[in-house]
Amino acid sequence: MKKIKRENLKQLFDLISSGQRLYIPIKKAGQTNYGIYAADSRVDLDTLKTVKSSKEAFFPQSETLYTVTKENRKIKITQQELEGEDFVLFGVRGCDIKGAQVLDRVFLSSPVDSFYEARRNHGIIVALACSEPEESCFCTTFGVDPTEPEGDVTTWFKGEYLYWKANTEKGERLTALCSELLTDADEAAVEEEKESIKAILSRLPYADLSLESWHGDATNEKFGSELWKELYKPCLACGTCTFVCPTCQCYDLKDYDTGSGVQRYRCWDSCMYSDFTMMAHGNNRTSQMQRFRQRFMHKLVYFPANNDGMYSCVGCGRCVDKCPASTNIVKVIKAFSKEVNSK
Amino acid sequence: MHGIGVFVCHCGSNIAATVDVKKVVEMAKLEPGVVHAEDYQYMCSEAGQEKIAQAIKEKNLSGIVVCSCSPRMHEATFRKCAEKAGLNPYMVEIANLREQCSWIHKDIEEGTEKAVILTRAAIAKVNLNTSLEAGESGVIKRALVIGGGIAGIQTALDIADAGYEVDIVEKTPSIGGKMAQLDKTFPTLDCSACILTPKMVDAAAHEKINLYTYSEVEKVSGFVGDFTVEIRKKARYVNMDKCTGCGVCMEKCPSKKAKSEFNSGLSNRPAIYTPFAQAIPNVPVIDPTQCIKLKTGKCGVCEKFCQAGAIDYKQKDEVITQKYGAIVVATGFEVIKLDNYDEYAYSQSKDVITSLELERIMNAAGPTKGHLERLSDGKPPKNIVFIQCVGSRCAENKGKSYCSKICCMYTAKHAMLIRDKYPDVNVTVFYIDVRTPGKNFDEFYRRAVEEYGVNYVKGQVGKVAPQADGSLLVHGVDLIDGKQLKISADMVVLAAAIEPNPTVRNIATMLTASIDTNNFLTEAHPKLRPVESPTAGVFLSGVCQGPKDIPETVSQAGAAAIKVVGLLAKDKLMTNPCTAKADELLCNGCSACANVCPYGAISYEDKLINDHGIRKTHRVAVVNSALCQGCGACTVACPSGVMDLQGFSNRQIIAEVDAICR
Amino acid sequence: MSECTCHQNYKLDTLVPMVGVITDIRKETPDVKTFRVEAPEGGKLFEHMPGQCAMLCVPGVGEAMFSITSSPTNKLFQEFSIKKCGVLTDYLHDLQVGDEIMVRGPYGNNFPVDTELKGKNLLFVAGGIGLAPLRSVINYVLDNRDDYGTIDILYGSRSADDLVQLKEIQEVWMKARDTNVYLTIDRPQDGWDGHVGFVPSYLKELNMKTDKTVLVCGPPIMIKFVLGALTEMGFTKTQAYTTLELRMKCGVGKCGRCNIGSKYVCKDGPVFRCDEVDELPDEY
Amino acid sequence: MQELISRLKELLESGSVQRVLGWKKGDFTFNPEPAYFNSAEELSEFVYDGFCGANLSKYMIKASNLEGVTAVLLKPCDTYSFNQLIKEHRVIREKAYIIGIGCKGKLSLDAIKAQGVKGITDIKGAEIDGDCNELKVETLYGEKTVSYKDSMLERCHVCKGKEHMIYDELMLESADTLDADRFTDVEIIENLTSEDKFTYFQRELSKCIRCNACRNVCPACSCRKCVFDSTKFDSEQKANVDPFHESMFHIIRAFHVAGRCTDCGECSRVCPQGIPLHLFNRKFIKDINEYYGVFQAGEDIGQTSPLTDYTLDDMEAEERR
Amino acid sequence: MSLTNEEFRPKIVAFCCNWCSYAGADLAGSSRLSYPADVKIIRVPCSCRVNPMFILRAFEKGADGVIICGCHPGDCHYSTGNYYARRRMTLLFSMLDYVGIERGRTRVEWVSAAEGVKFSQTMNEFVETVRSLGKNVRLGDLRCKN
Repeated sequence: MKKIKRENLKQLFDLISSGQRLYIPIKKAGQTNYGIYAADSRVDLDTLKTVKSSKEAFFPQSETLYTVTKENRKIKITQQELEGEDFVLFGVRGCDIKGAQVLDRVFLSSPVDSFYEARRNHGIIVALACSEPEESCFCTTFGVDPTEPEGDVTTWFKGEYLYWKANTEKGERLTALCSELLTDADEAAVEEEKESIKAILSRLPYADLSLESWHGDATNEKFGSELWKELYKPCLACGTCTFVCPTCQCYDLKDYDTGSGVQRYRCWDSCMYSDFTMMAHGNNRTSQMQRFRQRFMHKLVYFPANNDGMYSCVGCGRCVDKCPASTNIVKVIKAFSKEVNSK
Repeated sequence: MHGIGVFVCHCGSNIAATVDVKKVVEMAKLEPGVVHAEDYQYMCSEAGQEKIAQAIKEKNLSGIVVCSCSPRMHEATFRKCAEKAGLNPYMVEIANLREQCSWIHKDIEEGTEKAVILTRAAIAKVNLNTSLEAGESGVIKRALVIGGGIAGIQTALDIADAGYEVDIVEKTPSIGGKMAQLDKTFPTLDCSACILTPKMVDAAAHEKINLYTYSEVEKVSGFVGDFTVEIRKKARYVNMDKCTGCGVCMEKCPSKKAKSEFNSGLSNRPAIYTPFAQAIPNVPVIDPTQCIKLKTGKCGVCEKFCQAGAIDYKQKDEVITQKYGAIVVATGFEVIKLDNYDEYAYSQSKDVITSLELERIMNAAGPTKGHLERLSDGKPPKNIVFIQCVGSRCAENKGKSYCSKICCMYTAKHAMLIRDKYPDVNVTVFYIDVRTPGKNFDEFYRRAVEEYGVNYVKGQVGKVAPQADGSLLVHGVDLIDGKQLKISADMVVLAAAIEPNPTVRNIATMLTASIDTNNFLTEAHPKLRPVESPTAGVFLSGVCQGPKDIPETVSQAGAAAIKVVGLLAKDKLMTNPCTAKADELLCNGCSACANVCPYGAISYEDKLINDHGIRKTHRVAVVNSALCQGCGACTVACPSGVMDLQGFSNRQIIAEVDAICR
Repeated sequence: MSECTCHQNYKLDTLVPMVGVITDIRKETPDVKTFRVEAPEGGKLFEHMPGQCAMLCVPGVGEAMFSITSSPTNKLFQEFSIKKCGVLTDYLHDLQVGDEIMVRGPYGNNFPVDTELKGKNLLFVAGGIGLAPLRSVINYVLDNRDDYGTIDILYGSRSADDLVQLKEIQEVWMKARDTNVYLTIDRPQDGWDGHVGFVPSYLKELNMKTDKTVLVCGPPIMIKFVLGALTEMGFTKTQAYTTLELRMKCGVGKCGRCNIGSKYVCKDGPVFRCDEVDELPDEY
Repeated sequence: MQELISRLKELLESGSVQRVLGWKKGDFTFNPEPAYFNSAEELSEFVYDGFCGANLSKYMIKASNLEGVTAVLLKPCDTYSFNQLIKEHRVIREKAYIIGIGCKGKLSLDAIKAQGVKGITDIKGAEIDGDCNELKVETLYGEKTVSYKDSMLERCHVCKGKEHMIYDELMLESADTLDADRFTDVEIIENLTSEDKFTYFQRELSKCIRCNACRNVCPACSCRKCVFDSTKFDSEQKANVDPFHESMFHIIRAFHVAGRCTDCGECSRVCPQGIPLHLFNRKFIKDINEYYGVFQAGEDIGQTSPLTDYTLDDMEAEERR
Repeated sequence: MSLTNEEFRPKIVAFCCNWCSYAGADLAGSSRLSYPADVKIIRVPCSCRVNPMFILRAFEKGADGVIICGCHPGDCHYSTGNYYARRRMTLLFSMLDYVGIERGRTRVEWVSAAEGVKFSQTMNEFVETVRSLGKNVRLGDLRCKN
């Protein structure tokens, strides 16, 4: 266990960023999002949740996959280079880390997505425990431990210090790099902080949210439910929930003509968009009800069915905070448990 | 698209001097889709065109780019050439390498570079061209003239003389219009009725002309060559076939309190009446607001006296539907209401009159049998003041901003006639400017001043104050002497502004013809197409388009007629294929496009749309390609890009932008 | 369904296509053309199994998934039969021999030709362009004739002009051993002396024995009625295989579009046994 | 409030409306959601308070396709949008029974949080029957009091007024919330240097995640297919995360709604990144007012939108200040 | 008028209506009135055909300035097109100005078919203005340049 004084954090960031990219929550125009650290960045580790999750460090909102150039009738394809340098992702909360694990199931399963894989291999995660959980948090429901998030390094704020514990070989390397700024510490302060967090967790409004009846075999039971027909109604079919979600992975592949060639890029897409499933051969889901249902069925039923019961939701609560129509996964879960209870 | 051919013209040395033509050919070959590129001395020559035709056939080209002079010069030539070779003429694009490149730039490197880019843009565009077919539509060989004044009569006569059927729709019981109300006409002072009546008779007698008097246009649909018009024939209560025009009914009618419209309200007329003695048709109408029989059921005097048995109290309005190939608007004018000009005491004194009222007073058939007398006491006036520009050239919102054009001349006429007939009457004219452009106009005005001693005062009248003794005190300013004037007059004549007949607004809406802020109909081009409305198939005749005098009206009427004849002489109309087109699948039906269409070419229909298997009825925009002229205003008004312009589509223009900025 | 193993050969990411050159174009019907695609240096772009599909991409225009209609036993090239129905297919139909396109794949699973189907009597039922994926299986089976029992092929389309691969049907399939081919068109037509009527009713007329495994492909409505007819005839759902429509984008089971229930059509399909289809939520 | 619920019950029970479009209680006191109520019983979930910010006019586009009449609750500012939608034939007037409801200013959770409040579990004082002066906020970290006014949405500070532009009946009282000039912020930006303007918008727009919430919530953005979703201009855009594309998206979006935007403020309310999107729309509104005469979209259905209109002596582009 | 390599040569897109300004440009050509080759003209039927999307697209693809030319108000071939264009462009350019695009990069000019001299003068002036502003860096698409 190491520690560093809060006031020395800037030195730490300068040090880390001197040799590699450092992604860290930065406050810009009133909002905190991950960004690449620069000396004049306004680092903000106090805001619990960045608007967008940290997933874009591994799965960016848009990325070029390859470029096609055409001369007469000949086509030349050049694949985009894969990530080749290490980078540090600092201040990641437990939910976002769990989110990365969910995405691993998607992108690292066969056939492996090499673009994602390369970034994942080169990323060093410095996790940060959630000293002040908020009302929309329900990560514990999905088995996340916000008191000790699993990163290559785990950190805690307590008093004037940031406590630092390396968990992996990557983490050790980073610790060694920063050794001049880190001093030894004992575990007592961290244990105390963990207890304090736990106390708050038990008081969270969603602490008792139950996933009973949501599992991989629930397709038949849930899919045909009449509840969907009411639940989807406020939905505006925007992509806010999807784009702030740490686990949403739907993407689109699109062409961009640069004038000297066509870039094929991949970008986030949202299963809530009305044209999401509009494809050359037809449309699977033509109504907003179907699209709304798909999002939650996928997270709570289909995904667990294919991934040993792992849900594709981590309880970060961003959708709870951000949905313009105040509808969200918690309301869906609650609506179904109400139905179960009333039966 | 595949198979673009590029043809670069040297234009002798016009292009070749500052553009490396060979380089343009080489660069064009590298562009996507290009399978053929060549250059030639003169592409527009027969040999050049032959080269193009040959390449189209041999290489099975799907589109061509000709790099030559301005498309305004030879686009049509190359389109024809392509068509002859079996390629749709709209698969041709021109890169303007002469007027917009070689003639502008002197440096060959610079010129060549620009030529390559312009060529690239044309290739990018032609890649997205689609075959377009000019549509055809039939022409109904019949014209409608709305309004039966001198403008409408003349237009109808000219069209009918050319051999086409014409219907005149006139809302009053007789044709003749304002000109029939006039006494004499300037600058020749001949009797208005004497020159108008023969024309009215000609119109009535012409076998190709059909009159719908006491009728109004109620609905117009369709487009150039094929309008469908509903005309409401108002109930006359007199059977036109039976009536002999003897006039006994009018004599015997006990209800004689209605104001005569023809005499500008200065005399009364019976409930059954013809507007004036020479009315055409010479069949009276019963005014249902005045007729005792129609109001109370008692009376029936006219029926009793009518030997022809023509009176029919049960007659109803009749709506007839007729098809026309062209429509002429000749709705004429009205004198403005003088409510805003109380300073001239028009409403306070009977002796303050409008010029049109003076026409009636001067007319032998008028309320005073042609004697100049005061309406208040029937005494002959000794001092008459004319006030010009009442409501015309008015800066404030009070009146009209425009010049009514005819007032200067008719005032000179009135002044002259009065001085001629009553030399002891003093005539003073207050004017801002005297405008006399026209053949013999200025001479006429000068005669009024010099020979007839009319007193012209440059200045304005602030107030006309009726005095206790019945005289009128005119407060004016003489701008030349800079003096305040007070003139005691016993009659004041106001040269009130004229404005388009108020019915024109409604008619313009029905015809989707645009009108300007003053309610004058807009012409298709103020200089080059002054008698056509921007709406195809709609033509303008007379004052409805702008203030004008009789000779101008008659010449415009003839011009409108020849335009109509030119249209009706065609069997088929070719429509411009570069028209707007809406994608029904995605149209919102929001009406934004229709709001900006100057031609009324866009309408809305509720259509059953199959959107990827989901059937739903949607309100969608439909463009009538016969009306659309292809300006593209709608394409920008459409937020979802659903409305596009064929030949200049969004994607084509974007492709040009991309090619230029590459 | 067996996990597809073809992907592992790739050095490039699976989303990055290969360049293919069009070496032959056959006009099958007024709106269907069959394109032969080879690697620029000659030979096949990749190996595939019957029923798999591949993504054809035209840069700047778009991409779409198509069944590979040629048999894996064809060692020289791959073929795609493509019906003109949109921007991309319009573009493809305008292509000429020698033009290059981009191809990625193969994607999806395949008909279990080497497992469940082995040794079975096979009945193929196809409608219109639905013959495309089945042609791959038929030729595979004919090329490995000894591994399978009897073969019956029932193929129908709107009109005689809309029958694809007619030449091959007549010259190869009809002449093959223990193979019966039944053709039908929807409405009578001059010059057609064969059967007239819809595929499902013809199937019932033929009243085949239920000792067959059935492979069905065609318009969804046809599939529905064929399955109904089969049930009437005494077949069970487990005896029939079909392919779902190729509504997919990435082809690798990640982009989320073709996700139906816990299946990804592009990865777990497009070939399903009909009882498996019934288990899917009704979104296919 | 009770009066409102009784009236809604009456409407449903009498069969004069088939459903009510209003708000349903959320799982917190501060997250009600737009909802349909098909029966009197369902109204037990009904709520209307300071957190019911959504402009339900947008939902009426879909509701116009439903069988029968929908009773819709519209705040004064929402009625402008509804009028505009009638004008554009996007809603059917006869399918709506409009209950014009009062409004005492709508609250923004972000504005409350910006006052240093974290972990909110309950908020009291937003009830429409109350005096709306103070909010009692219970949080995981203790209780706090914030002023109602400081917690309002930006749009309520520049409220268009208490008048409903269209309604079938009116219920509940409104309060005056106007305390700022609508165009002050626009003017501040206008007075910046080119460089500073660019920096300002660059910073704001670089946050955009192209979630389309602003577009999808906007009553004026009711196109069946948005240009940014279609290939009409080769303009299909999805998450390009390139600052230019974000500004292009927002400029074009603002242009497309110019003359139609009622300034309802929903775009700014829903933006997950807190981008002041109304600044684009207001710039157009301000320009239109200055150049072509004061115009308020949605006020009068008969009025021509300034962009589909002209006068002969309009100002030239170069003459603008 | 040859330019040295160091000198900045802006990319300028001019949208010209077919009836007046395009003819005006032709007249400039036939009168041999020079203006910089940086100006490339796109012919549109009417100034009202110019969609704001085209203008932004041009900037996106690297144009340094965009100018719209149409018939003088009142002389539009389609009678009202340029009135709509005038409002649209006034508002759009005002907006571009507002987000920090120097106003010198955008311009609306009415050029009749007879005004070859005006066309050439306008273009000379416009190019000069844009040249003094330098390269368009604020509206370009960054991806094109990597």
